[in-house]
Amino acid sequence: MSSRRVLYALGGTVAVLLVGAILHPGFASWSSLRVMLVVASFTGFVAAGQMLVVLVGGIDLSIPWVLNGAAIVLTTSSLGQTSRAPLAILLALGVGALVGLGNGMGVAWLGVPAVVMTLGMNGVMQGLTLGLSKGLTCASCGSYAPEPLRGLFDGALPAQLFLWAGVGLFMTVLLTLTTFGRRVYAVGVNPRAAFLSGVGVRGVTVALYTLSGVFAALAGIALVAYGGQPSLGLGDPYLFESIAAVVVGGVSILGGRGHYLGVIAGSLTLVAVTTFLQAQRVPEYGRLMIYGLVILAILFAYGREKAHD
Amino acid sequence: MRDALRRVSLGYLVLAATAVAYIVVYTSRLGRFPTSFDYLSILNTTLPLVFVAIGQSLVVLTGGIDLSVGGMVSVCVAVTATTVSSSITWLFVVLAIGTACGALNGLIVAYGRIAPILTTLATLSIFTGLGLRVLPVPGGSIPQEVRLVLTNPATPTGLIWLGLAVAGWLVLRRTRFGMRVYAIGSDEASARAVGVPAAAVKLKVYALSGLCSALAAVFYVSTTTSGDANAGNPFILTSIASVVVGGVAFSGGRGSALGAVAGAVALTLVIDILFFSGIDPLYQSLFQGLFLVVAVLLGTVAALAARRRRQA
Amino acid sequence: MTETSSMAPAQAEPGSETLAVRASGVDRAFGGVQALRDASFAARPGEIHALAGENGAGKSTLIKVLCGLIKADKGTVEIFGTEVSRVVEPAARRRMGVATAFQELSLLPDLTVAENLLLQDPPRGRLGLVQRRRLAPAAEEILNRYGVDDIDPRATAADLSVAQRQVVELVRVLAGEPRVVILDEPTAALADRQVDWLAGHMRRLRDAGSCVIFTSHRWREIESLADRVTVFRNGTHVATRDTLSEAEAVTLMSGRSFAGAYPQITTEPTDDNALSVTNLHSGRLAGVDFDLRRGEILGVGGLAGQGQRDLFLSLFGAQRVRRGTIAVDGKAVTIRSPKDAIRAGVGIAYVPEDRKAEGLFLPLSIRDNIAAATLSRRATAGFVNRGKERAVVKSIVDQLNIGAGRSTNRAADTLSGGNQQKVVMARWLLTEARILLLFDVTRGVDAATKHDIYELVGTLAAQGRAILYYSSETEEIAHLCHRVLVLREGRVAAELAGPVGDAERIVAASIKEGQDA
Amino acid sequence: SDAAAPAASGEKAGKIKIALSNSFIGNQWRVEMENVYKAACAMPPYVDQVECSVFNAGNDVSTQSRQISNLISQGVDAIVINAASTSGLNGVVQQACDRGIVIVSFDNTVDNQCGLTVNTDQIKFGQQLAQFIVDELNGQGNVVMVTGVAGTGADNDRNKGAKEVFAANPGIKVVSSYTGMWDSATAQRATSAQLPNLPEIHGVWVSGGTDGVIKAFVAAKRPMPVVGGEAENGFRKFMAGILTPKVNGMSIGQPPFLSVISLELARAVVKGEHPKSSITIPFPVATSDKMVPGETVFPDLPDSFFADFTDSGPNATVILCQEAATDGTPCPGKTLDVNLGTP
Ligand SMILES: Nc1ncnc2c1ncn2[C@@H]1O[C@H](COP(=O)(O)OP(=O)(O)OP(=O)(O)O)[C@@H](O)[C@H]1O
Ligand SMILES: Nc1ncnc2c1ncn2[C@@H]1O[C@H](COP(=O)(O)OP(=O)(O)OP(=O)(O)O)[C@@H](O)[C@H]1O
Ligand SMILES: [Mg+2]
Ligand SMILES: [Mg+2]
Repeated sequence: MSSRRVLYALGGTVAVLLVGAILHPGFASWSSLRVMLVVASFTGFVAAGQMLVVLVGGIDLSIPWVLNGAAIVLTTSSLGQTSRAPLAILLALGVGALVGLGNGMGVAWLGVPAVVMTLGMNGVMQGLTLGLSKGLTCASCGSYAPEPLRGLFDGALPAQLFLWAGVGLFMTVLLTLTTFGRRVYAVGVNPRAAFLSGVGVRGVTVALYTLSGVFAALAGIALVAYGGQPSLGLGDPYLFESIAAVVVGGVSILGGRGHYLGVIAGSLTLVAVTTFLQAQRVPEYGRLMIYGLVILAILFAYGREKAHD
Repeated sequence: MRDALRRVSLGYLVLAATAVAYIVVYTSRLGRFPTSFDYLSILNTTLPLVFVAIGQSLVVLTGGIDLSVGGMVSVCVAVTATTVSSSITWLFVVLAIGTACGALNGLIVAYGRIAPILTTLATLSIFTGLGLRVLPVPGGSIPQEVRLVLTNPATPTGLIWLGLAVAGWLVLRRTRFGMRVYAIGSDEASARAVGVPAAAVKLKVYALSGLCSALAAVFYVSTTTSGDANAGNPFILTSIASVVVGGVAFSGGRGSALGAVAGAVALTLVIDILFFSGIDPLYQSLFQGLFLVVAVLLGTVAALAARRRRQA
Repeated sequence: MTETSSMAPAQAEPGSETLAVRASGVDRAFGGVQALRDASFAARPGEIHALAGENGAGKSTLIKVLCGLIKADKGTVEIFGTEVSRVVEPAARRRMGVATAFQELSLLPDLTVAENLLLQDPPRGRLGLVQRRRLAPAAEEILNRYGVDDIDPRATAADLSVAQRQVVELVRVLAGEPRVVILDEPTAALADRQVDWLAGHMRRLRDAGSCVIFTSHRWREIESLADRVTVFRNGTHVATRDTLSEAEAVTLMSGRSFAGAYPQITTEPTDDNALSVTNLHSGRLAGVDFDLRRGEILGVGGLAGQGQRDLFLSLFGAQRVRRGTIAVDGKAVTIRSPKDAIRAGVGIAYVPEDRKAEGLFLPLSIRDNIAAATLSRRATAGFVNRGKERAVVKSIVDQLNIGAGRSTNRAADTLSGGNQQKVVMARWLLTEARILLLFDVTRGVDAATKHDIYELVGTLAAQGRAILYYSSETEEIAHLCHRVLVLREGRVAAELAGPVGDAERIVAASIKEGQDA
Repeated sequence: SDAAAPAASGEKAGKIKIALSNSFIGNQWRVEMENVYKAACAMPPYVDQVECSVFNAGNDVSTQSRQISNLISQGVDAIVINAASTSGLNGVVQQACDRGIVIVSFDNTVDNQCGLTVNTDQIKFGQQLAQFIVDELNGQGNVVMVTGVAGTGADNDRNKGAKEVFAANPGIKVVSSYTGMWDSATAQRATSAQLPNLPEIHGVWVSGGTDGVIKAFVAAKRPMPVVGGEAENGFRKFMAGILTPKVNGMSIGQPPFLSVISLELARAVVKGEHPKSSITIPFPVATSDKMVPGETVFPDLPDSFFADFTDSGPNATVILCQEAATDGTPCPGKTLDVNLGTP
């Protein structure tokens, strides 16, 4: 069932690339594909976290400023020095984990709806980020991402792509081979039954939101490495994009179904569509409308719910 | 509906709390009570959000969510600002456009069987693009007489419209359609089993949400005197926030549009509270975020307590 | 069989104009699954017509087709001679006088009892607006008219007990005094007293000339109520008879035949306590004490909603315990969650009555469903040992012969009620729990599967497991259990040595001087 | 909290109240703009003439309307506005004007004619950068346009200006045009994705996010084109050769100190020292050949920092120090002299 959706998702990607290649020669060339993959990898990271919470019927709206906060933590704590890089990375991921933990606690223990909890948390993170970095004008705010990180994007086959592959492997193994993965799907399908089967539903939920925070932070780190320095509003594009990637990837928004492989395909599809439309010099309004129509088309292809009768 | 009443009254509670807080900070800051000017401008600036929130609450009551309100408001703002000055009748065209956009959502959700959040995520992009097409650069205008009738800066005509909106809801709530909205939100399959035409009802609900967005757009243009194709975006999250603060359950079936109205006003007052309490602008969103979570937390706690009490 | 089904309507019909309901040649598939194939059915006005069949025989599907909830892929449906096959809208049927109570209750949890009862035609004032303050009184009046006085019309449906919900559902159906009443397993959740209440109304409607159709897995009810019986098997009409013995019926339904309905309890309990409960307070429970010994099947009886569910849930850690102590093998234990209960040291398992809501992960595979409670036992460093898992699941599936040797990769929702229930049982057997809490596990389960379950319970007891057994069918408790606790108002009102044999004794003990409650 | 501290402290009579209403603080330009405003307020002459306050609106028109209404209630003498929408505040601004409050809007200005504006000529911005590219390329070559946030006046005007110039030069071919959302990261991603599909590029015209565009070219190992762009410190670092490769370019910035000039205009108008007339100030322009560290480029500040927080040269509009832009603290022992030019 859900594995079929993965095939659809991949099919969707191929279709978009084919259309692109036909209407715009060279669009699907390796050189072009490579950069699209790199650009898609950022979406892929945040979508990994978004997918995990969606699997249990949740949602994470705090991604933009978790991402941005982590990015700033990375540079300000590393001060651009290679020696401090490991510490800085841990710190950045730690921030993500901490915020995710907060979201999870709020949702699982306090019973605050995910939409509200994460929306509020996004505001909190924005305030803290702006305030503590004095609007990114703090003393250490000028520092760059440490060299090794910036190397992520060099070469014919950028390390970033391997990092993404690593994330893909991690997600797939976690969800399909581990007891944790089994519990995630169980909770996603029927929390009550999962609870009565001895699954620590709250624990699982908290863990998932924490992971979501970590992945948002990871995306932040990657983006700093990419641009050399953080900027304010770095994460804004990734709120709706992460959700779109998840569902275009064939994950059921109702929870309990989906695989990360599909999400990888979804991320690439979205980037390919945008890139193609810009390459065709479609004006912004047209780009927005076609983007929406493409998502709708994909949803109609494999995003529909079971008929009632 | 006891439970619902309790949640709604919670929306009012939040409103009351924020209102008191507003008066306190205002007076302690300016050494006098708010004047009619303050109340009036609060009223007029809140109206658009109030309308969007009503529409949003209807959708949420059926267990759905409407992210496309942002796009629908943008389109309608664009059309209003570019056409109404040429002829008042365009106002009705605008309302029709909004309703049509909403109906499109409804069709896709009810008959296309695509989850509301996904449907409206896609149409949000479409409608936003449409708005940009109509009004590439901020501008346009609205006839003075329209302003004086809708959001008169001198006399509280807004109250009339607010009253009408509330009355509209109270009537709706007392139609069979109103009961059916709750029925669907409570359990769609069962609702169908007992003879509720779920698809048709949902179609209407989303269309109504579109209509509300259109109304919001008209009042937006009326208060700001002209249009902006990006006007709608802020309403996506603020309308959701209003609905939540107003005590409407995301699972659907519980809550009331009146709660959402209260929530919308409360959110506006929070802005003023932050203004007069003079917090560092950099930290502003932090407090707004906290307000949201805390308000809802109180709601869930109260609901739990209520449930406990009833079961014990 | 095809032959009987094609002949059956003929023998059933004295001319279709006098028929209340008539379906012929109906096919209906769910995905790849043929739930109904060339099914026929006919019922007259002024009769109580029972529809019997195993789980998955197609009874509910037929009923859903009859009442216009789902469309038939093929075939015709007539109501009082009017062809309605193309009308798929319960409301339209309702207007023709057809009212249905569904197996999966169709009450709206967030609405009040009153709103549920009056959703379709609420009291209106001038302007046709609903008069909300008149809802409750109107509902109260209806409930009273049907002799229901223990349900507050202002209560939210979600807060009612399963039995109360069933009653409201039935009142909702009866209220219209419909000409055709269709009740899908109406008694599954009812206590015997309420069953009699319902039977009374069914007979009244019949005598008033209505056509009453109902399904049940309790032969006793069919025997005592039905004027005629129609038997379905695997989606097809098998036979329609005026009289039918249980043995015949079971044979018709399953193609198999059985020895006596209840197996003899052969083994005796040991003397050592597996579970000792003292002064337990939780939910409606107000101080319950009892011991449960190894190898013992301890029945829990009483009217529905006397705290039985609270007892099972609290013992399993799924519900907060206010006061009292629980000791396993003489050692006091604290059970805060099902996790704690399942832990090897404690070893308690709970099999719920509502398998769809509390038991199954419907879209997941049979294997995932069965493995769910014991994942970590076959895991190394958090990784599932799939080979071992397959083996273990395979063996238990064979042991309980679930799904007639289908692949364990199939989604659980492609299984019949009976098999689904077995899947849930299998999950809990894998935990090797020494204490089993079986809560109404045979509810809505067909005769064949029921029989298998009785056997299973017997063998489990023989293995020295301690079993706490509740059933909405007092008969079962009377025959299966070594001992029976009768609960009333959250307390143990009586303890009867078993096998009690005669269910009446339990019923008597349940209502003795407690009627005022 | 430093924001309202001045307002809180000196309720001294004689001081005029001027509030800054900023639509949002979500990007660095806005931060600097606020900082220099705060700094100016803490420096003579403003420190003893003006009572300042600063407010942000989360990029939401209704929020900003609320704040302006509240400022009206507070009875401020003037409001300096950077608007969430050029059209969205007309209503409330009219009310302010009706109450005799001086309204000065800058950057994203308010349409309403009753208010004054302090701004640069956005069309000229587009033209000047485009002309620079055309000149450097001797009227021949492929050009890419990286635009800003669609639906805003500034984006529209800048593009308009650029298109005019490019259209007037048949030798110039605009081979691609896409949005960078005025954000370096977005511009970098979009550019990276586009480059493989593009021929050799000789010139890039960037409305915002310039350093991102350049980084994309570097990453793709493409020959570095002539760049006309905004005033991001990162861009300037490339122009100055602090970051490699050295980029030949022209950098024009929407100067953050527009807020300070608006402050001065508001003060002057309230005091009756200046006629009620709007001001258009010249852009601070910087080219690769004359890059002065500490003045037009700041090696130790972020790439996303806007390097034109101060004007330079003899007839500069205003001279500010680095800490004013970074910390919002006054420049040591300096009296601020804002040259409004001759109206
Ligand atoms: N919505 C559905 N989707 C898929 N299969 C279904 C659905 N509803 C029923 N079925 C299948 O169709 C067959 C007939 O089901 P039905 O519920 O009619 O049997 P039944 O006689 O009512 O069984 P029971 O006695 O358990 O109620 C069964 O195999 C059932 O699992
Ligand atoms: N919910 C469902 N979805 C899809 N298919 C179903 C569903 N329920 C039952 N089926 C299929 O419908 C067919 C007939 O239903 P039925 O319940 O008789 O199956 P079954 O395995 O024969 O049950 P039993 O052995 O208890 O009679 C079966 O093949 C079953 O797999
Ligand atoms: Mg059934
Ligand atoms: Mg069968």
